[in-house]
Amino acid sequence: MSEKRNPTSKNAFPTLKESIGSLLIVLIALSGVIILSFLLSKTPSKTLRYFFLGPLQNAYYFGNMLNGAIPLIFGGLGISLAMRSGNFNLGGEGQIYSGALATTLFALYLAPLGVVGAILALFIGAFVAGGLAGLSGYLRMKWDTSELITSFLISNAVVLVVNYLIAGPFMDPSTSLIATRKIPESFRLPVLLPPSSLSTALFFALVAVIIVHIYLYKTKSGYQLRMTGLNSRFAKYGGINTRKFIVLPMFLSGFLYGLGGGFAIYGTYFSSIKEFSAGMGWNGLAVALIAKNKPSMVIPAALFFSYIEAGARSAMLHSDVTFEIAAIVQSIVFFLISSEVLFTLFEKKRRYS
Amino acid sequence: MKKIISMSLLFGIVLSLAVAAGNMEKEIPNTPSLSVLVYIAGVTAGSPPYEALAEGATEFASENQNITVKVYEAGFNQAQWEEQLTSLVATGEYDLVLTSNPSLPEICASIGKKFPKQKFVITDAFMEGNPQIRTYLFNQYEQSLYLGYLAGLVTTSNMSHANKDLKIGFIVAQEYPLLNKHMLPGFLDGARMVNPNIELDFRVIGNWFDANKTADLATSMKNAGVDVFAAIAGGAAQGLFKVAKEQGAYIVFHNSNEYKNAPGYVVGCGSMEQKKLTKEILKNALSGTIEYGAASIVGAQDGYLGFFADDPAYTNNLPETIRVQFNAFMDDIYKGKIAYTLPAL
Amino acid sequence: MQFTIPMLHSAITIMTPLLLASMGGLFTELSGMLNIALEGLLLMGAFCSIIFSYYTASMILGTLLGIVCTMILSAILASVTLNLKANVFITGLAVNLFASGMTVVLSFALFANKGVVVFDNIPPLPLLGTPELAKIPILGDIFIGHSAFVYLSWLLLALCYFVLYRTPFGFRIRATGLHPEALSSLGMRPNRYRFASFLISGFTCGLGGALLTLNLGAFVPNITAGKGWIALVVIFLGNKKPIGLLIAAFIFGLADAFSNYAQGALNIPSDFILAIPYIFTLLAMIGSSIYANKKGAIES
Amino acid sequence: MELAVEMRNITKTYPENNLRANDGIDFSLRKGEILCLAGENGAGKTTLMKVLYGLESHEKGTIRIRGNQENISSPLVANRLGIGMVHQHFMLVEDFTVAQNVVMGIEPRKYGIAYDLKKAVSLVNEAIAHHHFSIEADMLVRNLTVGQKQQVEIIKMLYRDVDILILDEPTTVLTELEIEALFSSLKQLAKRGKSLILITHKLKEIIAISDRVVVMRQGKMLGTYETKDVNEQQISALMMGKSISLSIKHAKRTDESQPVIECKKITVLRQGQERPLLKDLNFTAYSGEILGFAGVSGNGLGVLEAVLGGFIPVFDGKILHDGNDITNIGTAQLRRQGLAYVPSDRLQIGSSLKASVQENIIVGESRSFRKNGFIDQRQVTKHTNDLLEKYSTKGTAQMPIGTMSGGNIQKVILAREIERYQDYIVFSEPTWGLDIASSQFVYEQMASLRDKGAAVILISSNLDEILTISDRIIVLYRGTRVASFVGDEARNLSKEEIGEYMLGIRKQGASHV
Repeated sequence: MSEKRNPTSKNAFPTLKESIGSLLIVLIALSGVIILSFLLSKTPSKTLRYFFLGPLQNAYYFGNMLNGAIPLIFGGLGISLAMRSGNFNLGGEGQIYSGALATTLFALYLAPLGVVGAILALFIGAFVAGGLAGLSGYLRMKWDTSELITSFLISNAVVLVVNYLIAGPFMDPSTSLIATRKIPESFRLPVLLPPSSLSTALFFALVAVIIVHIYLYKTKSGYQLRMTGLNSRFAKYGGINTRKFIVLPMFLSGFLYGLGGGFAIYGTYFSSIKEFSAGMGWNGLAVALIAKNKPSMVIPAALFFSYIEAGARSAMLHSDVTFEIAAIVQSIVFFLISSEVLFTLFEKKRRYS
Repeated sequence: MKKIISMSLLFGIVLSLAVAAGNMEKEIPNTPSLSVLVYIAGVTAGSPPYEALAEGATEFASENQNITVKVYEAGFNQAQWEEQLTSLVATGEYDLVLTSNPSLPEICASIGKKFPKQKFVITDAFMEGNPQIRTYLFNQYEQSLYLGYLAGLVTTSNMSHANKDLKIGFIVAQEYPLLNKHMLPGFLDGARMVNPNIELDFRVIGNWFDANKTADLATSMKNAGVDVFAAIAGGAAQGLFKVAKEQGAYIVFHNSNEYKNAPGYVVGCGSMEQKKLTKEILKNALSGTIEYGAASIVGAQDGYLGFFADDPAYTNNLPETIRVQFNAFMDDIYKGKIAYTLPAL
Repeated sequence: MQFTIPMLHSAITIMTPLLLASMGGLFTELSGMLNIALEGLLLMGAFCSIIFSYYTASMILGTLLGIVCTMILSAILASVTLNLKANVFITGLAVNLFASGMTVVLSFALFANKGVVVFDNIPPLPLLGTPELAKIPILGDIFIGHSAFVYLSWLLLALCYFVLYRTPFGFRIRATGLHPEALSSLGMRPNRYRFASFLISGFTCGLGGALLTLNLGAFVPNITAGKGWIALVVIFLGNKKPIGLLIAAFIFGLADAFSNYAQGALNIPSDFILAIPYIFTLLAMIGSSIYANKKGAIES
Repeated sequence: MELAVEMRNITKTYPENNLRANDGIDFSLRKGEILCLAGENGAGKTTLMKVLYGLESHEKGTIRIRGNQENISSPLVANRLGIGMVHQHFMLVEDFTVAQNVVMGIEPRKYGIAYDLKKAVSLVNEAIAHHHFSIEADMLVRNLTVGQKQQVEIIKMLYRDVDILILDEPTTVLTELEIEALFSSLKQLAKRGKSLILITHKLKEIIAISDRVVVMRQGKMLGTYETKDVNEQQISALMMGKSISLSIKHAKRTDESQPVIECKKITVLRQGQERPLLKDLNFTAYSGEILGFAGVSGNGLGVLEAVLGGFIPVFDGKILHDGNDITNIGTAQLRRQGLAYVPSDRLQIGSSLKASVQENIIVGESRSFRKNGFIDQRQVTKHTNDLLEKYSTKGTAQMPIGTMSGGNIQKVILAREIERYQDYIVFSEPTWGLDIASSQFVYEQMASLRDKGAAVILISSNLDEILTISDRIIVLYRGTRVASFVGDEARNLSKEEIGEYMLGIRKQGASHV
């Protein structure tokens, strides 16, 4: 069986090593992008310049890139929480969308309450989204229904219902956009980097990362959640109420998605526009996977994801790249980013040297 | 450690080469008197009006020396439009933004606040009074009205695939205000001018590309007694052509000439002269005669809407009696003799 | 009520691409890999089948070549996932993204058209069944008069059952998912079976995709419209068994067909009607797990 | 005598920790003999055999099989050379039948591609009959007892026509009777000319079965001995460098003994099965005594463990703790009420392998380790390090527990449970897979708990263990209590006698309570 191992052989700085490994993968992925643009673009050097430097070109692009990372941070955190507990939440799309709508509607309704109303509306939105995800958790707890599938199905149905609500009873008749009325000015978060749409929502996202990190690693409930995810039989044996940690993490996961939706409204969109959040749920999932479900890693992962998106957008604006090509480039980055082997190759090399 | 350093070095070299090359690539210095951004709020592919907008603009640019045109496809996410368009406007490269979509006036107005010198012309939209914006709205109620009239004639006819059910159908990808408030009522009103008992079966696909679902929907509508269809469904309309061909049903098509897609079954195609309008707008823009702040509704009377009546597919496949009746109706439309009230948007 | 029979007929049409995709997905699922890429593979199959049918002027040859292309894509997916030990979920998402971009880029490169490409030389799919068979009351109306893909999918389902439960290969695929070390301790490589199951996914998705485009004689970007995801749902709802796939795919097909018919009959907002298939499938999912739960209650 | 295997100067180093697991080992196996490879946990026995079976590569040395030098690069090559290995952890697909597991990889076929399932069953049944095993080819592996599963593993190898068979700790999971059956089968095999290697550290077994014994310690080989020339003490001394004998003082129930756990007529039913898993089981665990439960696997020991652990509900009956009803309150509540419990499955249930040692230590901890509402990591680390030192466990608080050796994992579990015990503690198969030194350590801990007044409940299928340390013994057969022995009666019990109760051959009258 297992031979005695020397405990001191464990690397003393695992985080340093891991972050260097991630950096390496990012570099390789970006090199792949360079090769691709030579293949797919007629003006490859121009394309590349905009792809890489576009997002950093000026405050506007830079701000928008950071702003794009905000919902991804919330989504990434949400997915990380669910995955840490051994649950899978595929319903981010519906959760972020419904959370945003609920926040918008209650923000309109609670406008007279000022800041209190804003906070209240935000939490109501988060609760709605959390409830949807929690429902999947409840179904799994009760009857062992795959939360992966139910969250996906619920989300698909919810997106349609939200579409109806936005285009139907809550549509703002004064605008030609298919959208709800805009939330009161007093509810909108201050812009950080005008003229970009980066708002102070960024700080809330960072605070959320810290809170989730503290929750997971410094609180009893977070500890119990992680134990349940690592080995639920052990957790149950240890006296942890594992049934609770099917529903709670799913709820929290949806809750964070809902917050992401709410902050997108308060910071960027100010009204629920039809299908405004399309893709955010999936991207949040990708961010969590890239971050390997570590809250602290969610920030760089979200920034990286947003950078790639912004780069692609910039290349689209300024060169002959179309968004189909941008999609291909993104997919290649995805392919490489998750290759565990690049980590391990690197680690082995270190071991032998 | 060596590996990381060498890897990052390699990457750095590649990157700097790329950047350097990019800087070397000199952009041809040309200073046209007019630079136009054609902002497609969606994708051109599968959308005849957008295709016409892009084509009209590029054609105009190739015919005229002192104008450059950049066509930008924005994709379907409405929420990203504002940010994208702001980015484009912020470059300051464009004298005029030409775009087309009912949702755009709001967005343009909001961007215009940040860039007071920027001018916008928006077709297929309506907004009055903004000094930076000129809009043109196609009278889709009107087009739907005469296509509905044709549908009414066909469904009440004794053509081989027509039945006695007095049911016509309308398949759409998604619901939106212009559709709900102008096109659907127009279509039904037109049909009811033929026979007030005609019913409209209206169904939604849910997206712009699931052509197989369109086929399933069309089949079920056919089973429910629909014999003449209209569709605003983008690429998904392919499913309707298939059903028409295989099961026998008639199609009247909005905005473009689609007879070839199901010869003998597409019995009438309306035209929307987006291209003509685009070229006129650009011509006015060159001569500086666009009245910003104004909004107009354009229709058949001024030649922006019409009907492809010369196509052999139309002349050969519809019985003479129907054509005579319909052509007379179209004449009245062109002359503005048909009375109707345009519903509010 | 008069629509019951056409609705059932329509349900069978709708379920066929789902059934095909889910069969391949079943193999990957059983070998222990969650195959998120079904959607992208279907789309690749849809595109490649029709362009090859167009170039070769043969639907059969075109479909075969389309299947080959799809299998190549799934082989790339498999090798990145297995050899580079990448997260199968991300690589799957990547394949979906890749397929949606690549089909349009290729379509532009080949036909200078990024939108709908209509292929005039592709005839409608022949509908099978003799008039005598079609005369059989009810059953004839429901089961006769579909395209060859429908009957092929049933044959493949039987083959799928046979392979999984009656061949050494199938047992090894299942063992790979259940206990990979049991295989490797006997000198077999689990990853080889995972690779094979990805290829099978490529095969059935290629075929399922071919149905989507050949049925229309045209390629529409994103024509799959989420069918790959529903195929994944079908695998779970079908309890990861071949016969379960048939039932689950039929349940979804029926729900979708019902919503299509209901749009004409019920006066409720279209968004709600479009949500019916998801809600119905969700209920079926819950129902089947309640049943499974009661059956397998109390394990020692 | 002809040599089946000859390994010369085998050296193997694990790159992960630079540990030299095999250091210039010379090893030989004669044809038709049973050879025991003895040594403590971590001596390098399994590594050596993995090298022979092609599961591990080696840096230096040569391997000859029947005189020919071979390069064994994979189990497939090993199989082809007639070498088979039965792993300590079963490599069985639970959802497949015995036959399907046995023939995997060399399935009988018909029509070229189809799996001939019927032929597989008949072929495997033949093999089973040939070797006089007690299983049937069409049984589902899921429903087999551990002993039967081991038979499947052995048949799997024999079916492949191996004539060199390696068995890694084959008896750890078996009951006394199963061991006897296994040994008689193995002797039969040797008689037919198969050469067998048993990896083990159990002295009695070495003496009982082997022709020769090879002793290893810390990656080095100490020597090869004819078994008839050595005794248990000598082998033990070689293995550990010193001689240890297992003995524990027994205690008598005194007047101060209080009932701690009382089970009153508990019955556990399983849906779809007629016979209850436990039926009308009555017992009381008193303070200051070790109550041992013995039984052949599949007769209710596992169910009793699950009931005491709160994992499965009882259908009927009552469980009292200090007079309070604790029936069916669930694990979490039981833990809060003072359950301390060392489970039999220490890797799946007793620990979370990917979590750190300290995270394993604080599970369900009643002490809060909290500062300002948050977990105080420093306090937790200190507590963990204290325990590691107290229980002389090698390792750090932060390392994943899965990187520890099996013995050390068990020590961490023991440390956790002993520290948190209040008045009773359940041990299930506490020395499973442990070497003698570790087992002795465990027994000492149990005895000291008993001496401190704890009610100790021991559930074990290891008869030696039951007889060594129990103060009172209850025998379970088919879910019911068939015998109990107290005090001297328990001490003087012979293995054969208790074995008859375990098999249901004998049954005590109602007088024994």
